[in-house]
Amino acid sequence: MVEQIVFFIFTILVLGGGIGVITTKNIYYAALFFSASLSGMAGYFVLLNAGFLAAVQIVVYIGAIAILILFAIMLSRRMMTTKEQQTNRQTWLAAIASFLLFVALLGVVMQVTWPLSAEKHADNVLVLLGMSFLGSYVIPFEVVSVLLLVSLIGAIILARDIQTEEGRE
Amino acid sequence: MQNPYNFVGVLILAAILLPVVGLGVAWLVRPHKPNPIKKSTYECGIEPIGETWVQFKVSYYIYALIFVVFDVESVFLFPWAVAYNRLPLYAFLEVVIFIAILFFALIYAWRKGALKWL
Amino acid sequence: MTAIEIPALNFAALLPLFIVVGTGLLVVVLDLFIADKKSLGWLSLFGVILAAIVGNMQQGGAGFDPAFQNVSLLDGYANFFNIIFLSTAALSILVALGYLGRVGLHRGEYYALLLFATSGMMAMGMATDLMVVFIGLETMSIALYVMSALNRHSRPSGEAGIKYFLMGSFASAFLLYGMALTYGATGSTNFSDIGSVLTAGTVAPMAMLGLGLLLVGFAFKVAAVPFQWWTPDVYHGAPTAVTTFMSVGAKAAGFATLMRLLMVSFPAFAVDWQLAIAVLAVLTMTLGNVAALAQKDVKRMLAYSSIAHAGYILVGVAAATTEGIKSVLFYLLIYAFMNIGAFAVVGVLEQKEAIGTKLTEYAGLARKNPWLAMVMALFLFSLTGFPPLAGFWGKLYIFRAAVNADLTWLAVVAVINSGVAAFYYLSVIVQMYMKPAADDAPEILPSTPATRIALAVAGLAVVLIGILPASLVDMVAKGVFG
Amino acid sequence: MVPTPYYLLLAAVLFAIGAGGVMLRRNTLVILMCVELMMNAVNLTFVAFSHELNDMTGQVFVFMIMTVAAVEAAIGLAILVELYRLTRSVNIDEFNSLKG
Amino acid sequence: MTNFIWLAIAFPLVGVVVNGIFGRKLGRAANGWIAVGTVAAAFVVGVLSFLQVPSLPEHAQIVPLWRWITIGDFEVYLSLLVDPLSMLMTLVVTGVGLLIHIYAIGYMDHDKDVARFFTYLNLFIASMLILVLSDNFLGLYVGWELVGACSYLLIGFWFYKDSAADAGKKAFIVNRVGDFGFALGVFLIWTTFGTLQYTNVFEAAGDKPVAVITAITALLFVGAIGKSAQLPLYVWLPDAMEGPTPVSALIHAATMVTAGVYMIARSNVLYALAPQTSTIVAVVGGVTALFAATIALVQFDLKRVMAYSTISQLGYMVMAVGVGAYASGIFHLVTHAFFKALLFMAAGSVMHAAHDVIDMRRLGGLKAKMPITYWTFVVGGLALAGFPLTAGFFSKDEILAKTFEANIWLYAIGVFTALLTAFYTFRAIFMTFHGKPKDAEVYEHIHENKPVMTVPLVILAGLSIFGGLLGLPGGLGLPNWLDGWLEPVFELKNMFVPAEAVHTGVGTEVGLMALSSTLVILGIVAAWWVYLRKPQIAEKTAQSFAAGYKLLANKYYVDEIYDALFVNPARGLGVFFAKVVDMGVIDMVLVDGTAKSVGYFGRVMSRWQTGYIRNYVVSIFVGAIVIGAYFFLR
Repeated sequence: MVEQIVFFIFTILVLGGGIGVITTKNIYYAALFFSASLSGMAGYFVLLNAGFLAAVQIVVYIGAIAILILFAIMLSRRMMTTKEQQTNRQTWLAAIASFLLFVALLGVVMQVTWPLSAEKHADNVLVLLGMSFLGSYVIPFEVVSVLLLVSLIGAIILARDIQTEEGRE
Repeated sequence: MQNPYNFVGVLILAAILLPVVGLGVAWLVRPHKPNPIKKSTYECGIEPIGETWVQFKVSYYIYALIFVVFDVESVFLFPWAVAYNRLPLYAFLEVVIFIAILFFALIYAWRKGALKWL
Repeated sequence: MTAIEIPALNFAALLPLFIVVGTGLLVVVLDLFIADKKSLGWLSLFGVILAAIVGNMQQGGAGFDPAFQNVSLLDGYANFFNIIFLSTAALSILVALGYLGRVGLHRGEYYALLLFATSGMMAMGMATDLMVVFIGLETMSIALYVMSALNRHSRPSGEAGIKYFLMGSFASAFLLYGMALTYGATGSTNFSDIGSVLTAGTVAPMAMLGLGLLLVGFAFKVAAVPFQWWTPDVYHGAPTAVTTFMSVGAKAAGFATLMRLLMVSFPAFAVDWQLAIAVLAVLTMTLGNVAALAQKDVKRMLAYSSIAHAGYILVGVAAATTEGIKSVLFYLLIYAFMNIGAFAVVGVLEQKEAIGTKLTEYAGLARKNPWLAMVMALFLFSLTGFPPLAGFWGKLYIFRAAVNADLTWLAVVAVINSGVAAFYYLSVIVQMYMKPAADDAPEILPSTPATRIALAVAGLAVVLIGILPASLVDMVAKGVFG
Repeated sequence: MVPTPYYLLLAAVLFAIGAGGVMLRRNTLVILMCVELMMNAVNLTFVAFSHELNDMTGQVFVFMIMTVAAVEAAIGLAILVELYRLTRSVNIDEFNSLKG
Repeated sequence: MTNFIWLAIAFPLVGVVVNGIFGRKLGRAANGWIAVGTVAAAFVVGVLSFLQVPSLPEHAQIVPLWRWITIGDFEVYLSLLVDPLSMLMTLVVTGVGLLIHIYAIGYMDHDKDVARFFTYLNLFIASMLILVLSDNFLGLYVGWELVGACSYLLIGFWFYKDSAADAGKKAFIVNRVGDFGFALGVFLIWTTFGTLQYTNVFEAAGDKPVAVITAITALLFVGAIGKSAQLPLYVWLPDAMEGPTPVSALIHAATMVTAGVYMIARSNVLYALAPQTSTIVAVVGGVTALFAATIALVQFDLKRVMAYSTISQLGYMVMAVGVGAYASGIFHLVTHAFFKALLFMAAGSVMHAAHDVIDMRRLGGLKAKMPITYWTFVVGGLALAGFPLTAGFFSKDEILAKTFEANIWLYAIGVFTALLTAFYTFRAIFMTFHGKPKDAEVYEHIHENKPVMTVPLVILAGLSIFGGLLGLPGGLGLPNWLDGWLEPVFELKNMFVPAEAVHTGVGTEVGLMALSSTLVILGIVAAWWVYLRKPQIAEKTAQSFAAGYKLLANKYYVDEIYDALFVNPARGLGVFFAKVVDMGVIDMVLVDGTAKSVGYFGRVMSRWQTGYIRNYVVSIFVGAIVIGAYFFLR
């Protein structure tokens, strides 16, 4: 019974956050709603027996990405104050389209006979995760490091201040 | 009821309750007489000039960028650490390559002066 | 919990990938210490060629067991794509050496990003697991986002970057969703396992939707209609050297993975996706060609023409037979040379920012620089598909594959499209040869030796493959089916 | 024990919200957030399936998606910063000088 | 050396490239000698491989070059065939070609466009070698077309002269008519045999239905009629004299026109299996020989006489291969190449000396002024007429002997034509070289030409005399080297058709030779009598047979008939299509229409490209939903 309540709370967090991101005028609030939605998602991971993922979600997603977006918001501070119309004329189109997508996904989920398999769930998730990382999925592991390197180089080239860059060259 | 996450739940509950209760009670009991002088932002007593939002230096932003990259790297090393004893030796080699590549990233960031804070 | 046994790792198979990444790292480090950026370019070129040689040597090895259990597989198919990617990278580096200096964009990081993008493509080419595909795709895309936004002083470049980024991430969200549904329906992310589950089990609607969304993701990457909106703006905005690399590399990687996915994991749904891809092909060709007609800018026109060529290649994919795959591989290699050549010439003519790429500014080029005009005419004729040149054979084999897979109506549409295409290709040649040079036309900057090598190599390839198509067809056949 | 289809449903809704948001909002930062939301929805689907199928690959995939999301955010914002310096605006509709 | 035979083709091509691109800068003399050098090199390669042929296994070797086209099962290999027949032809082409090139240096020395001339000449030699050396019908066809194109370029060399341009066009169009049939023949071979290689086709020929073989051979013969100027497609050859004389000598005497004969000889197996076609071939050959000879009688232009005489001699060769005497046909081809090239070049040196005056009625009495030209022309004339012991005598006599065995009527035509040939040849000699100079002004500045022109004449004269040794009549026990040499090429057909065992007795052989030599001498004496002793006889006979004479003079009005039947209606139709259909329908409706509409769509499409990202994102979204729904509902 407790699980249902907790699930309900997280659902409010996630969906509320999602809708909040879209509707608020002030993008600072949008960032906050975004973090709320992410924390709700972390809760789900806990419920789905993916504890470590919940921790990673919090550390990486909220801890790094949301903060990064906040920094970006701070950077383009002028947008904070103006309250010009945040949305464009496509409101109706977007609403209908997203609803259609939802119906399609709904249809799919309904058709699948559940549950697929009901074995007992493993407890040492983390060890298995480590073994799979360095075992069968070692190529993605290495390519991720290349990806991170590329992103760092790219971000620094693009974002660096023009004055400092001339100075350095 | 010995689900390990109970403690986490209690902790979160406490984290939310403390500030809310503190501010809530204060908000309830304090008198509510607003006047323009009191409303204006306080800046060491002198008249506030310019926008409240001060010009944001880019290097702060870049610092956040680098934090993201190395934060993700650390998360990847976590499972390796846990499963270290079960993995054959060359797993160590793979992680060394992983760290080496990101070490290059560090050198690059450092040389390009991205790590300078001020 | 299924115990995960650690496979005997076969690092030899990944040697080309390691070499490319290694050179990239070297370039990153050296860039910090030496000022002469050109030498970095030549170093990366050397790295690419070394990787190609090693790749070829290895491929011959008997008993070449697949690398890494079944996460990625370096078979003939992957090796042929490696050749395409590495030759694209090599030619793009040569073009960049000539072009970057002029546009004030000369940074060491450019070559590092290009090498990492190539390694992303090679990972995709070799992938037999959805995860490797995703990571390879993202590495390539991130590198390309940064490269297209590289020119910090020009607004079009920034805009191209942001547009490519937003659309790219939006489309890869759909791709991911497709992967999730496929994983849910079949319980595994490995191509062959998915294939075996689907052929054995009943048709799971979730897998169908998964395939649909995967198709969306790849259709975006390959710039098929209705996901091709980004291509004209991004190709036009990005610096020409980047467009040269992007227009061939990303497309070839997209096709490599799409074909392996469709043929290995979704043969059970062949009837469905064959029709879907055929429809996509028709739309892409028609829109690509027709829209190109109304273009005033050569670079933008070539962007639309690359969309049209994606349409022709989709015809080959729609054939869904081994012959279809062979014809697509053959076409991609030829397309690589033709397209890089054409964009290289555009790069040579381009002055500061947007001057120099207008169609009218090509007037009278034949008199001002006859060699350049001739090489450009060569590439344009090959792109149209004139008989003696390579383009003709590429299209011929693709159309034949379509006809043999009794998609004759598709081949007919493709031929009509080639007809329409001839118009806008020839309009450039008309400008170059028949129109008098406008007196205020920008004076053409002398092309650097590197660009001249690139033009020579591409031109030679187009002509040689044109005269001796048979030898290349054998190589393709041997390559794919070892 | 909450049955899995609930999670999938929820993920679908979140995905739809994210997609709607991308189409709706004019501020690039919000669009970026919406894309991250869509990524989150996919993560949820993956973890739900992984939990259901009792197989680790789902979670490994989520790991990858998270890192890619982080990298995308970093690069996206970097490009945005560059554009912001050129155009003094983050409004997506102002980035339309390339057309035709 | 045989597997370097492709050098023979490569050298002239090198010449083409060098003269073509750097022609003007090199200067006229260099052009000439480069062209001569390349042909000489080709000749040397030809001779070396010619000597190696006997040592080859069953006298043939296929030299593969490279794989040209593979479309599914249609595999085409470019490879050359080295065997007695092709080597013989190579020698003729390069040998005679070399002499003509040397002659051409002298002949064209005051022409301003020499580079272009020698480029075309070299290109012609290369394409003729491709035709001769190719080991499959496709290579033959490619050579066939290239040679036709070169003849068009060379005939119309002085394109600023309308007559030359028209002649070039006429030659090309008539050739194309013939090539049309030839192409159909090649396609038919491809459909029935599935391959175009000579060896495979001939081996499988046996078990194919005779009707198909007949159809193939008939179609191929149509090509031969066009190329070797047989009735009714001969009209282009006389007009081809508009081209420079070396061109006439090389193309319209020695090499190109013989391509048809070579083709029939090469596919002897097919013709042996199709008796009806062979008889048609023989009849067409015989009739053409007679027909052309009659017209030659009344021609006053020396080069036109030679042109009709070529048509007549080709008639002989076609008749020979028609009756199955392939070896003698080829023999006559070789000897004809010698003396006809000689006659043309001699006529050319006359023209060169007389500043392009070639009308016999204004020439005369050149014997004194141009001794070398005169004597070489006489030797050529004797060989052409078939005077005993000359090359022409042996080859023509062998044909007549074989025809005698096959069909008595053809023999009668052949012998009568031999008489006419002797008559018109010596008519030409007496009118140009003997008697009083009719046009003083032309006569006084005639002078003998430079050695570079006369030396080839002398060499060819020698060949015309001793050429006969190649194939002495076997019947008289004399060694017939050529028969032996060509035996391996033609023995394949014996597998299918029993070689005709009958051999004329020695007596009849001698009888035939005696008859033909008396006729020849009679012809020469008659010509001497009519044109030297009593010049007024010519006018009298002309008036008395006025009707007949006018008919011959106007070449049986064949050109006029053709114009009426084919050319004018075709031109009319063309005009109609141009005006009404092309202007009206196609331009207005189709071309401009589609261009405008497609252009319109283009603008519409490019307007959709709004540049706003959100429009793009929506289209991606909608696309995704459509595809998702499509797959989901399947």
